[in-house]
Amino acid sequence: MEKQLLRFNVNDQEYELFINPKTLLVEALRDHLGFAGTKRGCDTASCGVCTVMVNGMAVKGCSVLAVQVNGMNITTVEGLEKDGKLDPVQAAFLDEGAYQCGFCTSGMIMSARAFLNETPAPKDAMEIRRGIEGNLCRCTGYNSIVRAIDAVAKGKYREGA
Amino acid sequence: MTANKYSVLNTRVHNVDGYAKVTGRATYTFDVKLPGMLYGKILRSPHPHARIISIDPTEALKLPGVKAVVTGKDTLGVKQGIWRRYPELCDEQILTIEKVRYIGEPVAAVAAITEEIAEQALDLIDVLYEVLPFVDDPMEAIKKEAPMIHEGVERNVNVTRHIEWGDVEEAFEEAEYVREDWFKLGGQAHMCMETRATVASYTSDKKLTVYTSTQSPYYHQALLAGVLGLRESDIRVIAHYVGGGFGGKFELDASQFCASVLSMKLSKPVKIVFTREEDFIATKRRTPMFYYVRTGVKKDGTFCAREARVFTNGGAYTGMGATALYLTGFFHSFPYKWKAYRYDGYRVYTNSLPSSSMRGFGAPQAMFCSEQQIDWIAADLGLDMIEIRRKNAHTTGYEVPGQATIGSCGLGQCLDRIEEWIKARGTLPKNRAIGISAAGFMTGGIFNWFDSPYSFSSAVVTINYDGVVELHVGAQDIGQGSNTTLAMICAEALGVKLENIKVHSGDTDHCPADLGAWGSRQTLMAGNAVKMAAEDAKKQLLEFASAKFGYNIIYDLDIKDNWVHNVARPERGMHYADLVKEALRGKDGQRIIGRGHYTPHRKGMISPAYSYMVQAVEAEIDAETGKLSIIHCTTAHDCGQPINTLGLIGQLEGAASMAVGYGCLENMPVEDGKVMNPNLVDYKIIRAPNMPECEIIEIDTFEPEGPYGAKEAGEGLTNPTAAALGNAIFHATGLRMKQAPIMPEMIVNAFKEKKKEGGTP
Amino acid sequence: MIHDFTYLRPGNVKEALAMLAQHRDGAKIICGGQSLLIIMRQGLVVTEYLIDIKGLDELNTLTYEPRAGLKIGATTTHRTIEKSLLIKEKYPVLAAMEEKLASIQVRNWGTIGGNLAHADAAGDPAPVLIALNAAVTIASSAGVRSVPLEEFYPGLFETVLSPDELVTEVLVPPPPAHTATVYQKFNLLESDQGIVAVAVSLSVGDKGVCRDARVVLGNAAPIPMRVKNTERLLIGSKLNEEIFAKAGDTAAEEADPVADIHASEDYRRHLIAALTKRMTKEAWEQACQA
Amino acid sequence: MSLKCPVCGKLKKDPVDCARHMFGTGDKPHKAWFETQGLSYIDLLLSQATEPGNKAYIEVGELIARTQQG
Repeated sequence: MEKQLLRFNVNDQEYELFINPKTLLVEALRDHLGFAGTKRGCDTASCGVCTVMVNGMAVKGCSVLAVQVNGMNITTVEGLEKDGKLDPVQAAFLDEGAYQCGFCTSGMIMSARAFLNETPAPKDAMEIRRGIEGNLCRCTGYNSIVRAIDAVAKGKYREGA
Repeated sequence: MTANKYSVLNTRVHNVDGYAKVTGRATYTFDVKLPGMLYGKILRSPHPHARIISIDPTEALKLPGVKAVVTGKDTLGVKQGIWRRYPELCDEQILTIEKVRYIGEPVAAVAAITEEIAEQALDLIDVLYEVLPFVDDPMEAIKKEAPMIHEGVERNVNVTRHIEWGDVEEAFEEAEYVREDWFKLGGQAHMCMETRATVASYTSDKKLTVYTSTQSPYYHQALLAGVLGLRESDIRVIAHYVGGGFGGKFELDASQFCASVLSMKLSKPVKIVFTREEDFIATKRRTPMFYYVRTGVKKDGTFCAREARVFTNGGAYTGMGATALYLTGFFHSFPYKWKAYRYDGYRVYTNSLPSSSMRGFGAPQAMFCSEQQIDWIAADLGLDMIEIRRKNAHTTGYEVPGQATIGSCGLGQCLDRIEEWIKARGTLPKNRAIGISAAGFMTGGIFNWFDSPYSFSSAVVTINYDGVVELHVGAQDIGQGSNTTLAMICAEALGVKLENIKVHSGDTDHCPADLGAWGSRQTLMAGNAVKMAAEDAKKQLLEFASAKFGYNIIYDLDIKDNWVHNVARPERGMHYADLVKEALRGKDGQRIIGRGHYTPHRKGMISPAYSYMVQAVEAEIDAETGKLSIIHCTTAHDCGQPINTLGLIGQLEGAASMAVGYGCLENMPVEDGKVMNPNLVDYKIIRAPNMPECEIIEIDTFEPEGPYGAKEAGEGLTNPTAAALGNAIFHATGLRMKQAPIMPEMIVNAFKEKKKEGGTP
Repeated sequence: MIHDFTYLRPGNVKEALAMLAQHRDGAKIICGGQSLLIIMRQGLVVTEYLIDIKGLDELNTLTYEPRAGLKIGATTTHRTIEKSLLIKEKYPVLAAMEEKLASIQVRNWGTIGGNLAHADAAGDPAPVLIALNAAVTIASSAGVRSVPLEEFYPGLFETVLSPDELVTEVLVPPPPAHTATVYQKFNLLESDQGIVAVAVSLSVGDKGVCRDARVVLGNAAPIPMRVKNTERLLIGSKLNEEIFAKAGDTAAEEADPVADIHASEDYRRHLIAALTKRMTKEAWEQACQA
Repeated sequence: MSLKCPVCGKLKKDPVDCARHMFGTGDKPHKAWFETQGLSYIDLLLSQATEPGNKAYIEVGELIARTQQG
């Protein structure tokens, strides 16, 4: 094993790590850089609590080698809030009570954000539901989460709205 | 919904911990890191039943980075359990010394400088087992010739429970129609998103600080003290954020015990986090059951008598299983009036993971059998499914003989509203139908497991100079939102705004003892304690205000929305914060402290109050493949006075998602003592696209025993769904599903059976 | 726990093949790694060298020519295929299949080449691509060969790849005239792998008889399986309900499913019959309109 | 045919009903009777509760009937 140099951008900040190549993206973020908002909940890429954005795409941080995102831009839940202002998705989750224990919430919000970036105007609730299919939630039953994402899509959180 | 007479209660608010959760700032045990922290891993038994001849850690200890290996021999060997008053029910050692009784049972634990080294060390621990014959099926385990799992426990019968009232035989004589059915109920995993996790830190001051994912910090403080030989006060349990509980996190688990033992040995912090697989194979599960139900009714649908015989698969240890065995028998009579009722339950030890409490605590199993059989009886007699329930429904003031008194009951209205909803659905397409199920649930279990000397719930309200209210509760927020609900009750009682309240919970050093988050206790029990504490503090403030204003004694003073005023002349008064400042000056700077507590008295054996609900599930069945689609899941729900509107909806929708899983998705097949699907690929929990819309119809009632008339919401609704789904299938196809979860293959087989019998599906 | 390995990141396909030629059995290819990392974590795969081709853009391509048909580079992600307007237009069944493959996160990072090389009999793309008569291009430093996808899988979790070979692209011939291809899997939750899956491709000839048929089963045998008797039964006649049902029964007989905790062997056969009946009907109706 | 419970003498309308009564009462004396007949109360109860068909009731009912004829 020969350590690898990893240079990447996390939440608009450049980082350089010298790591064992088997280090997973979620481990690099949590254990090396302290972005603990991103969680881990399984070993089978099933639960989605480790979801982050890589170059704007939602991916599961537990099934990507950190060295594979060399030179890429990562966004974690910590990167959504801009100068003290919540991202509309975060605000909507608050308003709709779209979280309970909160352990899945970071990953869920990242999936929702990525989904809305790609699909600003989902055609129906089912499209929203499919957008977060890769994220398990044991508490809410998802419906409040779907309402939150729908509220954002409907423009409830647009500037001046 | 009638106009809201409260300023804080029954309004939509952000949970007090919401901001932390949506920004990823909430710190769970999983996230805790302490200086010099080591990582622990647990070596688990590969055998369902074996005697431990020897454990040799020599090679493991040689591995660089390994700091310690502990086995049962390094512990006091205390056999523990939550039913401390009954030593025979305290049968689990956590780190077992002589025998392993299920696959995954802990036999040793390692601490190392990294999780990876700890994991490598496990392979180097040399355990010599004498493999014993095992039995993982309760029907085999109870036979004379079956291997004995716990020394001296004849036929592996762990617990028996009997409930009886009325003259059952006489009542059956009166019955004009009697129906018997046999059911089989599967297990279910709690599947909390945060797996069991603990960071234990034993420091030079002989104090053990335990960060852990728990539903009851007080229980774990007390349980750990018992097994570690410490005083309760030498242990501080901290649980600021908990990633789900659902009944699976208030017994002592191996992460808590092993991390503590290792930390005490090394005087260093030790962190143990269960993998998802460990969380599946080596925690506990909803209790699998066999149900025999015999019910006698009059031709007009009047219930006469019921008797039920239940055998449960207890797994290797008792845990909370004894209570589940009692509650399933009690709730099997719910929510109806039986002239005579008899229940016999037998909990049988097997060499499989222990069965225990899970959201609904035995009731979902009971309702699956009861509520389906009621529909079958109605069909046999040509009666209406709503009418037969209405005829026999609990009503306010009813006494369940020798068991409980119903202080408030909105079941009648629930049935009316669901009947309307069903009518409004009109005629449905082929292969689609609506099934209903009624249910009720306890609001605060009255089970003082180990005879705690403390109040069931207690709270302290402290008012600071700036008017900020510090609310200290022992109640535990595990995601259900108790901190928010309690803050709302505190604000309402004190007459201040929610922003004035700071909740402190999940820390046994600074919060009063409380039995914790189980049995739907928090809203009623902790809620009453908080209300009392807030009223105590308010009284102190008003005494000062009264003296200051010098009004005639006949004028009442009150505080509402931060305004202290004369009730007769609301415009006369002063701002709450100003009053606080002046009051504190008058008291030499002492802060105002209010105390509150709650313990049920003369409220029967189960609970001080009961919630009621009727759920309608509309499902479509693909007769060829057996595939089920749930179209609607509509619930009429009586939880008394709603407190946290948003939280209430979330709890009900969440319960439905877990209950749908129990009804047609989640199962834990065990072969040769091994859980066959210990991962999230093979163990299915419902995902967003499959979750039905859940309409909630609130039924307003007032519960005299509840704070502001409130009752439980969120646990009880786990009860009706599987039964309602079964009934939907029955009405759509005529099939009677007697096994849960109901899988497509069972439906296809049931159709084949029916064809054989010449029936027309 | 993932065992240590030496990480190699080739700059182009030629380098990647040279590395493979050098390390052969000592090396494994990782692309999206959505399956590989899971089995590495379970300790089922231990490798000395891990060659990461995820970044090879020369394989991240998607092109269509009327004669050659569709070429998908091995590192093209599932999500790219799902979203491609070109594929939606020419091969709608491919896009539809991708839409229900695992989750968006997995489709964003996972690649078609990686999926096919993983050789999971329950995988979604293989049955559909076999129904579409696709082939894979296999490269080694020695040269390039093309293998029909239906001959790519000798056995359970096996491929015909030799240790120095790499899948570089998937070739799908242009859709024949009056042909329709459909796919359906049966599962408890959307986007799970199928308990069984059926892909059917039917062509209508002149006089409205079935000119050609390809029926492929997923998770019904150790490998994605073409059921030739079923196909023979369909070819040459005007199809109707009776034949669709017969096709279902024949496919169920031909299949070689095993029982697991999700379904018994009998139930799997039952599902194969039902799905084959439905898919042949659907394909036929579409083909007649095409 | 109606018959008496061999333990408490309660009159029952038929053998199966009498067996039901004995299982249902389930107190020490009634349980003991099963053992005196070389039967196992718990085994019978288990089969009764877990397998459709009331085999255990019928078996015990017939036994009672026989003991009372003889």
